[in-house]
Amino acid sequence: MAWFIGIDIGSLYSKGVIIKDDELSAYYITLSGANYRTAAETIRQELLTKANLTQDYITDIVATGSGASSVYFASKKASDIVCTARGINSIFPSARTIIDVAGQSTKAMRIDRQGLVANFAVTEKCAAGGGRFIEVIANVLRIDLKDFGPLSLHSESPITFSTGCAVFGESEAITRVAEGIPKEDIAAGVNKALADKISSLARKIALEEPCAICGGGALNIGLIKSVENTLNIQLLIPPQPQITTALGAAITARTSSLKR
Amino acid sequence: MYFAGVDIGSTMTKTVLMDTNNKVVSAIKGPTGPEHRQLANEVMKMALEQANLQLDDISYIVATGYGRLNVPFADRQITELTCHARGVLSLFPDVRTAIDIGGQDAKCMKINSGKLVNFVMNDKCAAGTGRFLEILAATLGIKLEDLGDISLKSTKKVQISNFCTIFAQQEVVSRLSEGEKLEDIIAGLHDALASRVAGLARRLKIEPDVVLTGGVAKNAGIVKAMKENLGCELLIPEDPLLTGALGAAILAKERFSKATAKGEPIPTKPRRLEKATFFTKETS
Amino acid sequence: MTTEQKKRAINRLNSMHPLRAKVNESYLKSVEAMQAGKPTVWGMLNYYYGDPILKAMDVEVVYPENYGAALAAAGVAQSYLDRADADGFPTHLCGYSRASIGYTSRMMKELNGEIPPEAPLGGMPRPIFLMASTAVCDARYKWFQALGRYMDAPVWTFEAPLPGVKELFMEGSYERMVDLGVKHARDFVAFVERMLGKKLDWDKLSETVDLMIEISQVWHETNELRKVKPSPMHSRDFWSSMPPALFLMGDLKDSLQCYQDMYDEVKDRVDNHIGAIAEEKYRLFFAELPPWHSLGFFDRLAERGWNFVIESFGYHPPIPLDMSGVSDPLERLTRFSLQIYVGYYKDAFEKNVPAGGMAYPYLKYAREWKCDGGFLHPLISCRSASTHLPYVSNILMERLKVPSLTIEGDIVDLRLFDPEDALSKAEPFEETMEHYRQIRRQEGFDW
Amino acid sequence: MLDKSKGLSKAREIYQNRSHRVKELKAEGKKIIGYPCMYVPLEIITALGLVSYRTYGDIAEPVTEADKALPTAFCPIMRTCLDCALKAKDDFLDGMVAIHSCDPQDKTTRVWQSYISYPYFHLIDMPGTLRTQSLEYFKGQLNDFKKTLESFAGKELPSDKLKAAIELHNRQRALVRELYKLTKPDPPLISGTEMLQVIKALMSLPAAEGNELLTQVISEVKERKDGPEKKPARLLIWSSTLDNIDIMQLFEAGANVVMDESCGGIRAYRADVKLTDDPLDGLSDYYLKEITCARTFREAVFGEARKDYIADLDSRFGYLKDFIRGWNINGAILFLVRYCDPFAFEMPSLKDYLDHLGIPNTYIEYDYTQGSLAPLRTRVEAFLETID
Repeated sequence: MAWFIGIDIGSLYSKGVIIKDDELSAYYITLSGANYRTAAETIRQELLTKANLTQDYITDIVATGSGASSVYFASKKASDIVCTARGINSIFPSARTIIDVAGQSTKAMRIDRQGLVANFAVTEKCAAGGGRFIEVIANVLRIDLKDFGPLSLHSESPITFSTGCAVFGESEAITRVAEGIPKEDIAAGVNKALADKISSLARKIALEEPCAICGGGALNIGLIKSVENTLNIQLLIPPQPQITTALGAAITARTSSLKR
Repeated sequence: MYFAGVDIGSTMTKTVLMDTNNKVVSAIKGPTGPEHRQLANEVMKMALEQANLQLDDISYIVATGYGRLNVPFADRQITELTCHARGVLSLFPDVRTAIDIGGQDAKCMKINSGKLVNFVMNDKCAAGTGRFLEILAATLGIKLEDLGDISLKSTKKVQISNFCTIFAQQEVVSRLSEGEKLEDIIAGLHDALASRVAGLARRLKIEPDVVLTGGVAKNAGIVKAMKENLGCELLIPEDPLLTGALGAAILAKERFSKATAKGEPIPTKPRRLEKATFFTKETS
Repeated sequence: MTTEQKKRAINRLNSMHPLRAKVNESYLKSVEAMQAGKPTVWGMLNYYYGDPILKAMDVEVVYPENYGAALAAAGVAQSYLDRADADGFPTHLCGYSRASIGYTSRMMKELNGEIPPEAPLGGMPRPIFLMASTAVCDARYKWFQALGRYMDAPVWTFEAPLPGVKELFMEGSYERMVDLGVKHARDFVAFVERMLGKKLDWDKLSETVDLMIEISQVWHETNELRKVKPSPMHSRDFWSSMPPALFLMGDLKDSLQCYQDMYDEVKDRVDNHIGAIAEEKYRLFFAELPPWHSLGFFDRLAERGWNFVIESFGYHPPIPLDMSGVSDPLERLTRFSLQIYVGYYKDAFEKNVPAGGMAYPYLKYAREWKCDGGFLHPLISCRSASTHLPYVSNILMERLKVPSLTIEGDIVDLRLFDPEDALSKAEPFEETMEHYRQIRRQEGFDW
Repeated sequence: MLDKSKGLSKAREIYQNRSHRVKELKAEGKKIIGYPCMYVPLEIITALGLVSYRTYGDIAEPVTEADKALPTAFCPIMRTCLDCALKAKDDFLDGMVAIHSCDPQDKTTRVWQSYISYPYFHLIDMPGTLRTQSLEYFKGQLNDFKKTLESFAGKELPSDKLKAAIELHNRQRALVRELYKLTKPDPPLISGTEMLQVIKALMSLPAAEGNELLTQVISEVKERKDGPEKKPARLLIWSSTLDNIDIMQLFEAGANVVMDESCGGIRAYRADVKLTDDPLDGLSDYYLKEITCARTFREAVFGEARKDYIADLDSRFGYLKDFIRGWNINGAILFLVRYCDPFAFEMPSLKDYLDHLGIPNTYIEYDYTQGSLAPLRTRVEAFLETID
């Protein structure tokens, strides 16, 4: 019996999971905040407490994400793309394509049966291309992120943003709210804008079904529906889409220790 | 007789009332924030009260700025480019280059023999506009107006690598936690904005006198950074936020007197002191 | 990264040094030439048409597009770009063109024809005329035409016909291209004679053309040697060595010797199974221009076992062609010049790839050089080196199951290329390459 | 013969539903040949009893499919054209003929060809200069095109038939020029928007039907009482492609567009094809020399030893002088499609030339997306404010 930890330090959220052999025993999500080191330590502590273990039980720790290097206690850094692939593969072995809607950017990748990366593409670093755009607008609409998706589904006529910039999109949303345009139309407009970006990314790597979606964006049912409509496919959604990459990191830890 | 200029920017609405001798009888900078954009009528009310006038006392009203299109009480819309140029000219007759850093755009205007002759503008992305600083000031929990003085303390500015405003937010926060000095970070932000605006301005030949307007022109740090990036001196109006509205008021008077001189009917519209709207059906 | 690490990572060819040295030489020579009152011509990479003629007439040619790279490398491009902007040239234009337009603006408007003191490599002297070409992209002739705002130097635009693939094989089509080329070149000779007030020595031209062809023959064979495993020569050695063959820089007899030496060194490595990197795990091709300023990043990839075994056909010599019985040097020159594209057409036609020039060569390279992947480097302000890459990546996948990694860069804004970003994608791309190795085996490919 | 008063509304209908008529013709067994660029000699298509149809993109359609083959920093016109093709929006085409008029055109065509297999596909190569041997080469290319199209149509094309087609198309050119005469009055009798609808309709109809439409429109416009209202400025638009009335209406909100020098305007109709013994001589001469797209390298004198800048400008832009004088133009908008190198390099020189002629002008860039239109309004208005 062996335990492994995977920690994914993202631009906005940090996630960690602890697995016992091949089953998930605990996970924890927190804001990355200003200091990634602190975030990493908190996550490790929380995970150990939740799984009620001590560090000695942990065979190996792998770190990933944009802040991976801040996880000073990890034995190895792994690419987030690779980890996401492993994570989804462990949840949906049949999945051949993955769409990861993270805070800073969106990734699309194809994977093989073993969960090895078969092809991938990433959007450029602009908030309008990632999940961050949704948070910004949710904030404007003063609605909880978890309500954003369901709300958007009620829209009859989604708005079209006159700008490709998330910041201007924010102002535009504010003004439209002030002018009494229904929140759901604005929310749906955001989802549509992002879904279009995601779809062309997925087409670039010649999307192959079944296709899974993960990352914070996968919590947004409106976005999912919008992507499904644009690409005309059904998406697989993991129970905790945000921790997929961290889970993959933990799995990477396990496989590399098995090799040893 | 009185004339009015209303400048509906993306974050502020400004109104200037002027008499026939171009004397400003009232000037109001309206409530900030996109949620108040359409409240130009409120701002106009305040201006009228300040000058203690009625709407009917105003002979001609010109609306300008991002929100100029649907202003129910304006007689005519004129672009912010022309209005800024006119306003700046009235304050600095020798101006050849006017740079305006607004809330949702940055523009550079070439002025020759009293006319706007050429211009460039960025309105695609918040980086390179006033919004950039607004947002980052908020992120740092500092009042916009305090940025300048703090940044002047800086000894070595921090390079801001993220172009996207929203990612720059995260960057400055982690830079702070890495122990970078606040003033150095703010100086870095000023430089990032200034270099983008200067890059835009360089697309036109920059000739003196160069005037800088817009809210950020009150920020000593930006002015310094702009001077460094442009490599020239800058003139700043007393109230750099008002030049657009001022220009609009002057143009209102000019249109009016031109018409009366020619004995043409004054092309005023039926006025309703109601909210402006931004998003008509066809744009959404 | 320390230098000895570099040495360990990529095993550079000694024979590369004298060829690399020729680049700076040729700039200095052109400046000397001008100081000695000899005429200089600005040229556009025109795939040979004009170069040997000017060479035979002893005219120094400088290439603003190369100089654009030099300006960027020296970190002085920005001030010239700003001038081009200020003169009203749209900012989305080719970075090299904007740099050289700004340079010309400064030279002519501010220094009445004098070389700017700050100009690196001795600067580009004022030309007596400009030699443009319709090859590769529209910028190549519109750019020189635009320089007319600043200089009274006339522009000669070379025709570089580019028919469709199946269209080339229509009766008489190829011969009409040759006819166009030869007549055009003959007019060019007359033009140059008029500009220089002296006659062309046709024997010298004939000799120059033959040397050029010989050089490219040796250069071609050298690159053929790179097909073996492990590949004996890394792209970095190719890039260091390509300018003398591509731009006929310096003394051609001497260049021929240099390339011969390089062939020998590479052949020797092949015979002794010496690779260009310590342990060749992956074989890649590179498209298009490399990130000149951060070439060190190839060493870090080499440490991971990435060997770059072949690169853009646009910088490679044309596929050799039998010229026996072609007596007119202008016709040899034309057929040779056409070959840079047309050399791939027959194959492309049989394999049914309509993009004979823009994409087919990469298919050929990936197949024959047994590449596991392609490293695509689109350059924001150089569309001719970028626009075909998505298609290339697509068709490589469709036809050969060869994946490619795309990392953006630019030719003048050097900060745009982020080596760290590229390296962060190395790990997943290795998996991708492994994955398609299996797929290729399943589908009966032989690598 | 339709009611004379219906010309403009018919043009509007065709503009809105461009493929309607060719689909009818296809149902009648006609073969439809698409072409993405005005440099394709339609006379050859018409002469063989085939229907030519200009393929366009759609500004309202977000580019998605084309992303797999073309980068984003690439001619947006070609991107949307390919995108629409990949989305099978013009799946009624029996064939496609493209031409190497510019680099994006050439590259896109080759991609196009490898993703969509039409029964007929031909790519014409086109020289960049006007030299004699370039003309010879071009004639050879047109002859190759004629041959492949003949074998597709399954019949020879005798030169009298080709000459007849040339006359038919020359007639169309003459009619368009006649229509453009009606923008000379102040205010013009026909708006730039209506003109654009007519021109785009012509490119969606067989030549003969196009001529019929033009005759209707001309007589209708001559008699109309509801013409455009007078605006402070009479504009010349100079652009590569302007094929969308939303854009034209942006200009016309504050001005009368009386001359549109783009391939949605007069460019394809400015001159006539000469009737030569070998019709291909007239065709190659016209298509290489007479169409004034920036893609062609023009020079005052072949192999000149010195360059006289103004003479050079005249050789490149001289034809604009006639427009400016003849149409009494007092402002020019140089309307640049982003990433269009041939036109972009022209900007400063054309500006020099217009300044030299004393015509106020501005250069405005757009990327052929709906989103890019709103910012245009401010730029256009600001320019008009500088001239009124």
